[in-house]
Amino acid sequence: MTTRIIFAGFGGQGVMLMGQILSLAGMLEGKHVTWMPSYGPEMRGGTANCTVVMSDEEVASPVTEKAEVVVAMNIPSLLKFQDDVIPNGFLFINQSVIDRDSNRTDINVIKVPCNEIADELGNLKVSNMAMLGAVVGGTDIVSTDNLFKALEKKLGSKASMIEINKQAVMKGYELAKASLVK
Amino acid sequence: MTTRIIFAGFGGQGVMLMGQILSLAGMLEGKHVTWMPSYGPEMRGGTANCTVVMSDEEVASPVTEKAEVVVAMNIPSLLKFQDDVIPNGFLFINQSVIDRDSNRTDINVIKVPCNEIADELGNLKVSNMAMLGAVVGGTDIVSTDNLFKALEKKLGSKASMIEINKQAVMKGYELAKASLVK
Amino acid sequence: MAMQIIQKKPESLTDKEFTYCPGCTHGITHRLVAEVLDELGIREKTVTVGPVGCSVFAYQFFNTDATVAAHGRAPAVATGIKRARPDLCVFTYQGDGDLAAIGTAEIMHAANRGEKITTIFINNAIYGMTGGQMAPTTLLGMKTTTTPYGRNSNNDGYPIHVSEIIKETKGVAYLARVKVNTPQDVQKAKKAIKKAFLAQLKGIGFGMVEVLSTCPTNWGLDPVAALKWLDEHMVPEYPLGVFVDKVGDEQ
Amino acid sequence: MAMQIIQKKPESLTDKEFTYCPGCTHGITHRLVAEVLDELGIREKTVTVGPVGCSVFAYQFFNTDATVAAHGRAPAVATGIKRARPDLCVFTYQGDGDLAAIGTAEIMHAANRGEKITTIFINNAIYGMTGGQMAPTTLLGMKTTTTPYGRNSNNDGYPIHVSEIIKETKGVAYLARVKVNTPQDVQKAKKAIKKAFLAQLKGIGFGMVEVLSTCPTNWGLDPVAALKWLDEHMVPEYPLGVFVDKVGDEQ
Amino acid sequence: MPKVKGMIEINQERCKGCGLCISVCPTKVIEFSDSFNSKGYHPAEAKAMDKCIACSFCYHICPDVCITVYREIESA
Amino acid sequence: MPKVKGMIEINQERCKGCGLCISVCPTKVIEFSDSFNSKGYHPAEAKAMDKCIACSFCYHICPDVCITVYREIESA
Amino acid sequence: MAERVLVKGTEAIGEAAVRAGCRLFFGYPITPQNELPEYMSKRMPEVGGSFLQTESEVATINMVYGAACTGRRVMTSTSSPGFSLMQEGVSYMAGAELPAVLVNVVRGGPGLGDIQPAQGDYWQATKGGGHGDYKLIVLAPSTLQEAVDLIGLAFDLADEYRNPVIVLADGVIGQIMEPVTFPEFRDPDTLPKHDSWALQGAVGREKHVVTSFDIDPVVLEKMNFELVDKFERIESKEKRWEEYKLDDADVVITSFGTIGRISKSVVEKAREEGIKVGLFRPITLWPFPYERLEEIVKGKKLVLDVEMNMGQMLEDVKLAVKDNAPIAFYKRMGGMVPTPEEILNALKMELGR
Amino acid sequence: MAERVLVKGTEAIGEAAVRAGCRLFFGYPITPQNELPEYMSKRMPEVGGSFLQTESEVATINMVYGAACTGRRVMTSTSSPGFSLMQEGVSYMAGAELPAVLVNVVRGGPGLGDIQPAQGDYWQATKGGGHGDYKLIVLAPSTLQEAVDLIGLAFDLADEYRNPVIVLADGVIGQIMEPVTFPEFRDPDTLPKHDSWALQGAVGREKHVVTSFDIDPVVLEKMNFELVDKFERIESKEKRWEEYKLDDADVVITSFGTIGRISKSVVEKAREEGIKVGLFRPITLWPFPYERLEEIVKGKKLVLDVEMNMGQMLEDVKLAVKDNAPIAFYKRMGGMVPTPEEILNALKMELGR
Ligand SMILES: Cc1ncc(C[n+]2csc(CCOP(=O)(O)OP(=O)(O)O)c2C)c(N)n1
Ligand SMILES: Cc1ncc(C[n+]2csc(CCOP(=O)(O)OP(=O)(O)O)c2C)c(N)n1
Ligand code: SF4
Ligand code: SF4
Ligand code: SF4
Ligand code: SF4
Ligand code: SF4
Ligand code: SF4
Ligand SMILES: [Mg+2]
Ligand SMILES: [Mg+2]
Repeated sequence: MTTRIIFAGFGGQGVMLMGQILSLAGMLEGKHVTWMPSYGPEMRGGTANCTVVMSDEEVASPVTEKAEVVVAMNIPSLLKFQDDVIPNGFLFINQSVIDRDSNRTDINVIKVPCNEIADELGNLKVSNMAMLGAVVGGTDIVSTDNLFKALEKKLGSKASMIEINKQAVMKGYELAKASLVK
Repeated sequence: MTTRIIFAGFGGQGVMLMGQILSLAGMLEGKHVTWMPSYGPEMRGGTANCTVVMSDEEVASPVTEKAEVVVAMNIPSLLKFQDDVIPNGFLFINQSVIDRDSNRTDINVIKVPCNEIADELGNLKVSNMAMLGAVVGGTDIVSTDNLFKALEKKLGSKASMIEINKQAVMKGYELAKASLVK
Repeated sequence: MAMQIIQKKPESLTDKEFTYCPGCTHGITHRLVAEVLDELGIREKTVTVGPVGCSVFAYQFFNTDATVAAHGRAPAVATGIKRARPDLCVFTYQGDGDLAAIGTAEIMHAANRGEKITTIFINNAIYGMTGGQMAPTTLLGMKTTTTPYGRNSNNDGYPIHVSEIIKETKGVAYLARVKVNTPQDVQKAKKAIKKAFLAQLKGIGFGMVEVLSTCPTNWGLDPVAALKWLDEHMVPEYPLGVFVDKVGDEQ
Repeated sequence: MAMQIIQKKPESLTDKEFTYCPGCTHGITHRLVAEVLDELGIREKTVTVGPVGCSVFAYQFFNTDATVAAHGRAPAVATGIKRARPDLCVFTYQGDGDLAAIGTAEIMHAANRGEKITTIFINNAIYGMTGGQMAPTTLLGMKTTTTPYGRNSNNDGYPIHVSEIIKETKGVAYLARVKVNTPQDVQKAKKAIKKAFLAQLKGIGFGMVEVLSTCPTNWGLDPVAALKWLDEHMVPEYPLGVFVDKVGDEQ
Repeated sequence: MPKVKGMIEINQERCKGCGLCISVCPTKVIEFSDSFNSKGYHPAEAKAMDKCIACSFCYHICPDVCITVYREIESA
Repeated sequence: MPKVKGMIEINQERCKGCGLCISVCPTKVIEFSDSFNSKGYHPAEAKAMDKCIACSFCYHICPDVCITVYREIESA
Repeated sequence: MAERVLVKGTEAIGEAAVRAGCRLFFGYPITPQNELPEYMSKRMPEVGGSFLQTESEVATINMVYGAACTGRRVMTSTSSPGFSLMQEGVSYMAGAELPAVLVNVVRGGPGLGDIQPAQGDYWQATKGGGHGDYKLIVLAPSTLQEAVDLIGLAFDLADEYRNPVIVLADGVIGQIMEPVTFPEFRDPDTLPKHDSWALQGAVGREKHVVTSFDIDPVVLEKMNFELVDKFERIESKEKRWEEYKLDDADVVITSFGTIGRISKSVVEKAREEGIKVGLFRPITLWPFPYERLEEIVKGKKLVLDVEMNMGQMLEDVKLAVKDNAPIAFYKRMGGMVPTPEEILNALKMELGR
Repeated sequence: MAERVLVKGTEAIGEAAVRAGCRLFFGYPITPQNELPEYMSKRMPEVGGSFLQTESEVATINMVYGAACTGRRVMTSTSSPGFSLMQEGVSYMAGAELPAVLVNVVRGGPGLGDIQPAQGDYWQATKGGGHGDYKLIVLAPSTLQEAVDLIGLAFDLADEYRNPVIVLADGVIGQIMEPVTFPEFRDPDTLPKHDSWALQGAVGREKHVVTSFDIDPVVLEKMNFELVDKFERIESKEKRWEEYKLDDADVVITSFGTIGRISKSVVEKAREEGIKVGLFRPITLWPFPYERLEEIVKGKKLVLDVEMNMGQMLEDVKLAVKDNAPIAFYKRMGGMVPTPEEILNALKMELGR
C-alpha cells in the first residue's frame, strides 16, 4: 500500500514541518517514506507545499500528481490541490482560514478549526499540529505513538512545547475521528 | 612533387614575408600551396618561423617535421632546424649574422651574406629578399617571373621599394646559382 | 467639479501582476521605470534586459520588447543589443547578487566603456530569489541562510559599495544611490532614474541608479517594518547621493 | 681589502632563464618579489599562483611551490589555497588582461573579502602574450592590434584605473601603484611589494601592488625607449601613489 | 487652509495586503478589508475616503501598482 | 670625496642584450659586447670596470637578473 | 549499529562529505541545491572546516582548484547553469589531475530552463563539457542512502585517481527527505596526504608544481597519453551498476538516477501484468558499463531506455546494445518527472500490447 | 570569375563572414585565432559594422546573445578554454533559439594545454558542452576554401533554424595561408530580418520576448519538445560529408577537419602501395552522417578512425558502424599533427602488413 499526502498552505503555517513529522512517524512505523517539498519562486506570495509518500515498498517517485490525502491550510492551496485528491480520498480543510467549501463530492472532506484549537490551547503556533492530528485521526496512516515519538524527535529541546503540541494533535485527532463517525 | 620549406629567424627579419611571397609565387605558378607560421610565445625572444608547402597535388599536412629546404636567418634558427633537412636537401644560411657552420655534411649548404647585399643596395631591410632570391636560385622552385609578380603584389603600393627588392632578389639568386656551380 | 486622475498605473507596464512578495519594493522601482519610459515617450524603442533574481519575470511586466539575461550578464546582453541597434534604448534591471557578485566584471566594464545603456540596480542586501543567502551587500553581522552566525568580515568579506566603486570608471555619465521606502524618497528616486535614462538617450554614457530596496521575506520582517529597517541599517552603510552627473539639469 | 657581494640573484628565483623579451620589465618585478620573499624568509611557505599572460611561466621562475591559474582566476585559486592552508603565504602575479579584464570579478571580490593574499599586478597597457591586443589599461589613442585606428573611448571605453577602483573595497590592507623604469623606482617598488606581503603575513587583509611595466615588443619600442615612454605616457594616466596602507611602518 | 479633495481607487484583486499604503497615508484613509481577495489576502480598502487629500503617498509606496489617485478639479 | 670601488659580474649567457643596464650606469662602465652569446644576442659587458662605483643601478634595472654587484670593503 | 535518520538530500550529501573528511566547501547559491551550501555554512565551522560563499561559479571552481592543489578534500555543488560556468575550470582540474567532488543537482534546461528535476546534463557530465580530452568519473545516485554512500566513494575515487568526480543528482535527490544511515567519521589520519605533489610550501624539498599545460606539444602529448592511460585504468576497474530482476526478463529498462528508482516500480507493475521486465541501472555513468549491458541484452525482446532528457544516455545504450536488441526510448523533459504508470504504458505501446 | 587570393585562415573566415552580411563581431583574444578579431577590428569599421573587444569570453557570448536578439548576423571566435567559458551562454542561446556563428579554433587541451592544433573539443561541440538538451550545428572545414564556404552556410543555417552554429577549426586552419575564392557580398536586403520575434522596439505591435526559460515545467517541456522536433528536422536535412575514393576501397578512413585533408594523402600513398583505401569525412559533425557511413562500411575490411584527440568522433563512428566492420583508431594528441606517413604505418600495422 502506498499513501501520498500533500500538505499545502502559506509559508509561515508550518506546512513543511507537518510533512516531516509525519514522514518521521512513518519511518518509525517501519515504512518506506519520502518527503518532497515544492520549491522555487512559487514560495514567493503563493503556496508552500510538500508531498509525503509512505509505502510498504521502496518509494519510486516521490513526486506525484494525484494523492490519497490533501491538506489545505489556506484558500489558494484549496483551489490548487482539491482536484488532485483521488476518488474516495481525503481532503482536510483548515476551517479557521478557509471560509468556503470544496467543489468535490466524491471524497471525504474533513474541516478542522485549527486556529481555534490552537487558540484554546493558548498558542496559535500549534495550529498545524491540530491539523496533523486530524490527518492521522482521519486516515490512521501512523499510530499516535509513533506520531508522538516523531514529534518529540523533531521539536527536540523545547520540552515545554512538546506537551502543548501533543494536546493539539490529540484535539485534531479526536475531532477527525468524530467527524468520520458522523 | 612536394617541396617543404622552413624559413626561420628573429622576429624582425621578415621571415614571414619571405614565406608568403614564395607561396604567392607558387600559387601563380599553378601549384597547390600552403603557408603556416609557428605561433605563440615562442616568438618572444626565440625564433619566428614559417613553413611553406608547395605541391602538384592538394596539400595534405601544412605542418612538417622534415623539410626539403631550411632557411636559417640567425643562430638559434640554425641550431633548431638544421637537423630537419632531408638528406640531399638544402640549407640556406644568413652568413651576415651566423658566424658558424652547419653540422650537416649530407646536404647542400648555401651561405648568403644577406646584410651585406642589402647594405650594398642601400637598405638593410631587403636582406630577406636577398635570401629569398638565393632560395629560388638554389632550388628553382618557382620562376623569377612569378616571384617578381608575387613580390609586386605583396609590396603593393610602395612602387619605389619594388625595384630595390627585385635587385636584392636577383643578387641572392645569382649568388646561389654561382655557389651551386662550384 | 470633477475628479481627474493624477496617478495611475503607467502604460509601460503590462497588466501582469507582479510576482513579488507582499510589500517588496521591487514593485515600486518597476513602476518608477515605467513612469520614466512613459514620460520620455520611449516605450516603443526600449528593450528591457531582465536578470536572474526575483525580478526574472521583469520581461513580463514591462510593456517593451524584452529578454532575460543569464545571471549577472545583463550588461553584456544589453551591450550586444545596443551595438547592434544603437537607435534603441536598452536598460538592465539587476539585483545585488546578479550585479555585484557574479556580474561584477560585466557591470564594471559596461560602465568603463561608457556603454550607452541604463542600469537599475536593486540593492536589498540579500539573495531574494534563491531563499535569503548572503549577498555581497549583506551587512556585517546580518544573519542569512549562508551566514547562520552572522556575516563575519574575516570569513565573508565586507559589504560591497557598488556605486563608490563604479564612480571610479570613466564611462559613467550618471550614477546615484536612492531609496524607495518613503513616498518622498520614491519621488526622488524617479528623478534619478530619469537622469540615468537621459544619460543614454543623450549619448553621454552609462547611467545607473542603485536603489536601496526591501526584502521583507528574507529579512524576516513585515513589509512596514522592513521600510524602517532600511533606514536604520541600510542607509548608514550605503549613504544616498549622486556620485556622477554629466547629464545636467533638465529644462 | 676584499670584494663583497652586495646584490645578486635572490634565492627565491630558480636558475631558469626568464622567457620575457629583451628589456621587458616583467623580469624586474619577478626579481623584486623574490628579494622580498628572501628578506622575509618565507620562500618555503609560499605558493606562487601564476596567471595566463607572458608571465604564465612564473611557476618555473619562482623557487616556491606553484601553480598556474586559468586566465584571470588567480585570485580565486589563491583563495582556495589560502582557505585550505591559512598558514601558507600565497601570492598571485597577474597582467592587466588577466586581472583587469577577464579576472575583474575575482580580484574585486578577493580584495573585498580582505582575502589574506598578495597580488602583483603588472600594468603594461597591452596584452603581451597574445600579440599586442588592447588591454583595459591601454591608453586612449594607442594603436594595438585590435585598435588599429587607435583606442577610441566611444567604441572601446576608457583606460581602467584598477587601483583607484580597488581602494573602494574595504578588505584592502595595502595598495600602491609603482613603476620600475628607473633604478630608484625599482627600489621604491620593492618597499611597496614588501608591504603588500606584510599585509598578508600580519593577517590584516588583502595586499596589492600595481606595477607600471613596459612591453617593448608590443609597444614597438626598443627597451630603453620603452622606459621613457612609460614615464611620458603611462604615468600621467596612472599616477603613482599609496592608496591604502593599514600595515604601518616597519621597524 | 483650502483642503484639496481627493479620491483613490484600489485594485483589490491585485492588492497583496502588504499595508504599506496604510502606513503612509497621512490622513488614515485606508484600512485592511475584512474580506479576502481571491489570492487569499485581506486587501487595502479606502474606508475614510472623505479624508483623502490626493497627496498620492499611497500610490507612490504601493509596490503592486494597485492604486489610482484622483483629485477634484474645477470642471472645464 | 672618497670614491667607493665597485665591481660587477654579468652572466653573459643569460643576458638578452636589452641595454637597460647600459642606459642607467652613471659612470658608463657597461657596453655591448661585440660577440654573440648562444642565444644570438650581443650581451652587456663591463668594459670600464674601474669606473664602477657599486651603485647597483645596473642590477636594479636588469630584467634578467644577470648582474652581481660587489663592493670593496675593509677585509675583516 | 548506526542509526537511521530522516534527512534532506542536500543535507545528506553535505553530512556525508563531512564524514568523508571534507573540510572545504566553496559554493554559489542556485536552486535546487541551496540547502547544501546552507548546511555547509553551518556545519563547516562546527568541524573546524571552511565554508565560503563565492562570487560566482567561475570563481567557485577555481577556488576548488586552488584548495585541491593543497591535497585536502574539497567539494562544491551547483545546478546546471552553474555547472556550465565551471567547464573551463573543470577542464583545468582534470588536466592538472586534481581530486575534488563536484555535485550537480540538475534542473530543467537548456538556458535558464526551470528549477525542476531533470537529467539533461548527462552529456555534459560524461562526454566532457569542457575543452580537451579528459573524463570525469560520474556517479548517479537514485536514493538518498545511495547518495550518502556514493559521496564517500566519490572522495576516495577522486583521491585514488587524482581526478575530479561528479555526483550527478537532480532536484528529486536534492529536495527529498528519506531515512539514511551515515557512515562513521573518517579518521583524518587515514586520508591521503598527497605529499608527493601537493602545494604545501617547499620546506626542505624540491618545489612542487601543479599545472595543466606545457607549451611544448611533445610534452603535452605525453601528458595526454598518461591521462588516457589513467582513464583506461578507471574504465577497467570502476564500472558500477545495479541489475534488478533481469534473470528472467524479456524487456530491459535502462535508466539512471531518479528514473532508476521509478523504473523499479515499473518493473513491479509490469510483472503484475505478466510482462517480464528487468532494470539495468548504471551507477557510474562514466565509466559506462557497456560490456555488461551488451551481455545482458542479447536475446531480449526490447530495451527501453527512459530518461528525463532527449536521449542522452541513449547513445551509450546504443553503443552497448548495437544490433543485439531493438531499442525504444521514452522521455520526459523540462523538469517533468514521469510516473511509473506512464512508463508502463509506453512500454506496452512498444510491445504492441 | 572571382579571383583567387592567398589569405590566412583567420582572415578568410573573417572576410567570408563580412561577405555573408555579418556586421557584428565580439571577441576576446586567445591564440591561435587572434588574427580573426584583429582582422575584424580593422574591417568592421570599413563596412559600417561594429567590432568590440570584450572583457572575457563570458561577456562575449552574452553580447552575442544580445546582438542575436535583434535578428542581425553576429559572430564570435575563440579557442578551447574560451569556448568552455561560453557554455552557459551557448546553452541560453540554444534555448532561446538565437542564430549566431561561433568559431572555435581548437588548441591542445585539457586546461591551459598548449596553442597547437588539436581536435579535443569534438565532444564539447557535438554533445553539448553546456547544460540541458540542445544541439549546435557543427561544421568542420578541412581547407581554407571550405572554411570560406562553410562560413556562409553557417550563417544561413543559423538563420534558417534559429540555432547557433559552430565552425570547428583548429590551429592549422586558423594559421595557414592558402588560395581561396571569396563569394560575392550578400545583398543586405536578402538577409532574414526575423521581424516576427526579434527585439527591435515594440512599435505598433505586441512586445516580443526572447527567453530560454519558463518556470512552469509543463510549458518548458513543450519548449523542449519543439526544440527536439527542430533538431530532428536538422538531422534529416542537413547532414554533409565528403566521400573520397570509397567505391573500390577495402579500408575506410574516417576523419574530420585537418586530419581529413591529411588523410587524402594517406589514401594516395596507400594506393601507391596497392592498399585500396578511401576516405569518409563528415563535414557536419552534428548532425553526424550515421546512415551513410553505416551503408559504406558494410563488407569493408577495416575502418580506421584518425583524430587529434583520444577518440571522440570515434564514438559516433562506432554508433554508425556497429558490428558491420572492425574499427581501429589512430590518435595524436596535445597539439601534435600526424603525418600521412605515420597514419599509413598505423594502417598497415592494423592490416598486419
Ligand atoms: C549561473 C547561475 N548561478 C546561480 C543562479 C541562481 N540564482 C538565481 S537568482 C540568484 C540571486 C538573486 O539575488 P539578487 O540578484 O540579489 O536578486 P533578488 O532576488 O535579491 O532581487 C541566484 C544566485 C542562476 N540562476 N544562475
Ligand atoms: C579563457 C582564456 N581566454 C583567453 C586566453 C588567451 N590569453 C592568454 S594571455 C592573455 C592576455 C595576456 O595579457 P596580460 O594579462 O596583460 O599579460 P601580459 O602578457 O601583458 O603580461 C590572453 C587573452 C586564455 N589563455 N584563456
Ligand atoms: S524574496 Fe525578497 S526580494 Fe524577492 S520578491 Fe520576496 S521580498 Fe522581494
Ligand atoms: S610581449 Fe611584452 S610583456 Fe610580453 S615578454 Fe615581451 S615585452 Fe614583456
Ligand atoms: S492620496 Fe494621500 S490621502 Fe489619499 S488615500 Fe492616498 S495617501 Fe491617503
Ligand atoms: S500598498 Fe498596495 S498592495 Fe499594499 S496593501 Fe496597499 S494597495 Fe495593497
Ligand atoms: S654598479 Fe653602478 S657603476 Fe657599477 S656598473 Fe652597475 S650601474 Fe655602473
Ligand atoms: S640589463 Fe641585463 S639583460 Fe639587459 S643588457 Fe644589461 S645585463 Fe643584459
Ligand atoms: Mg538581492
Ligand atoms: Mg598586459
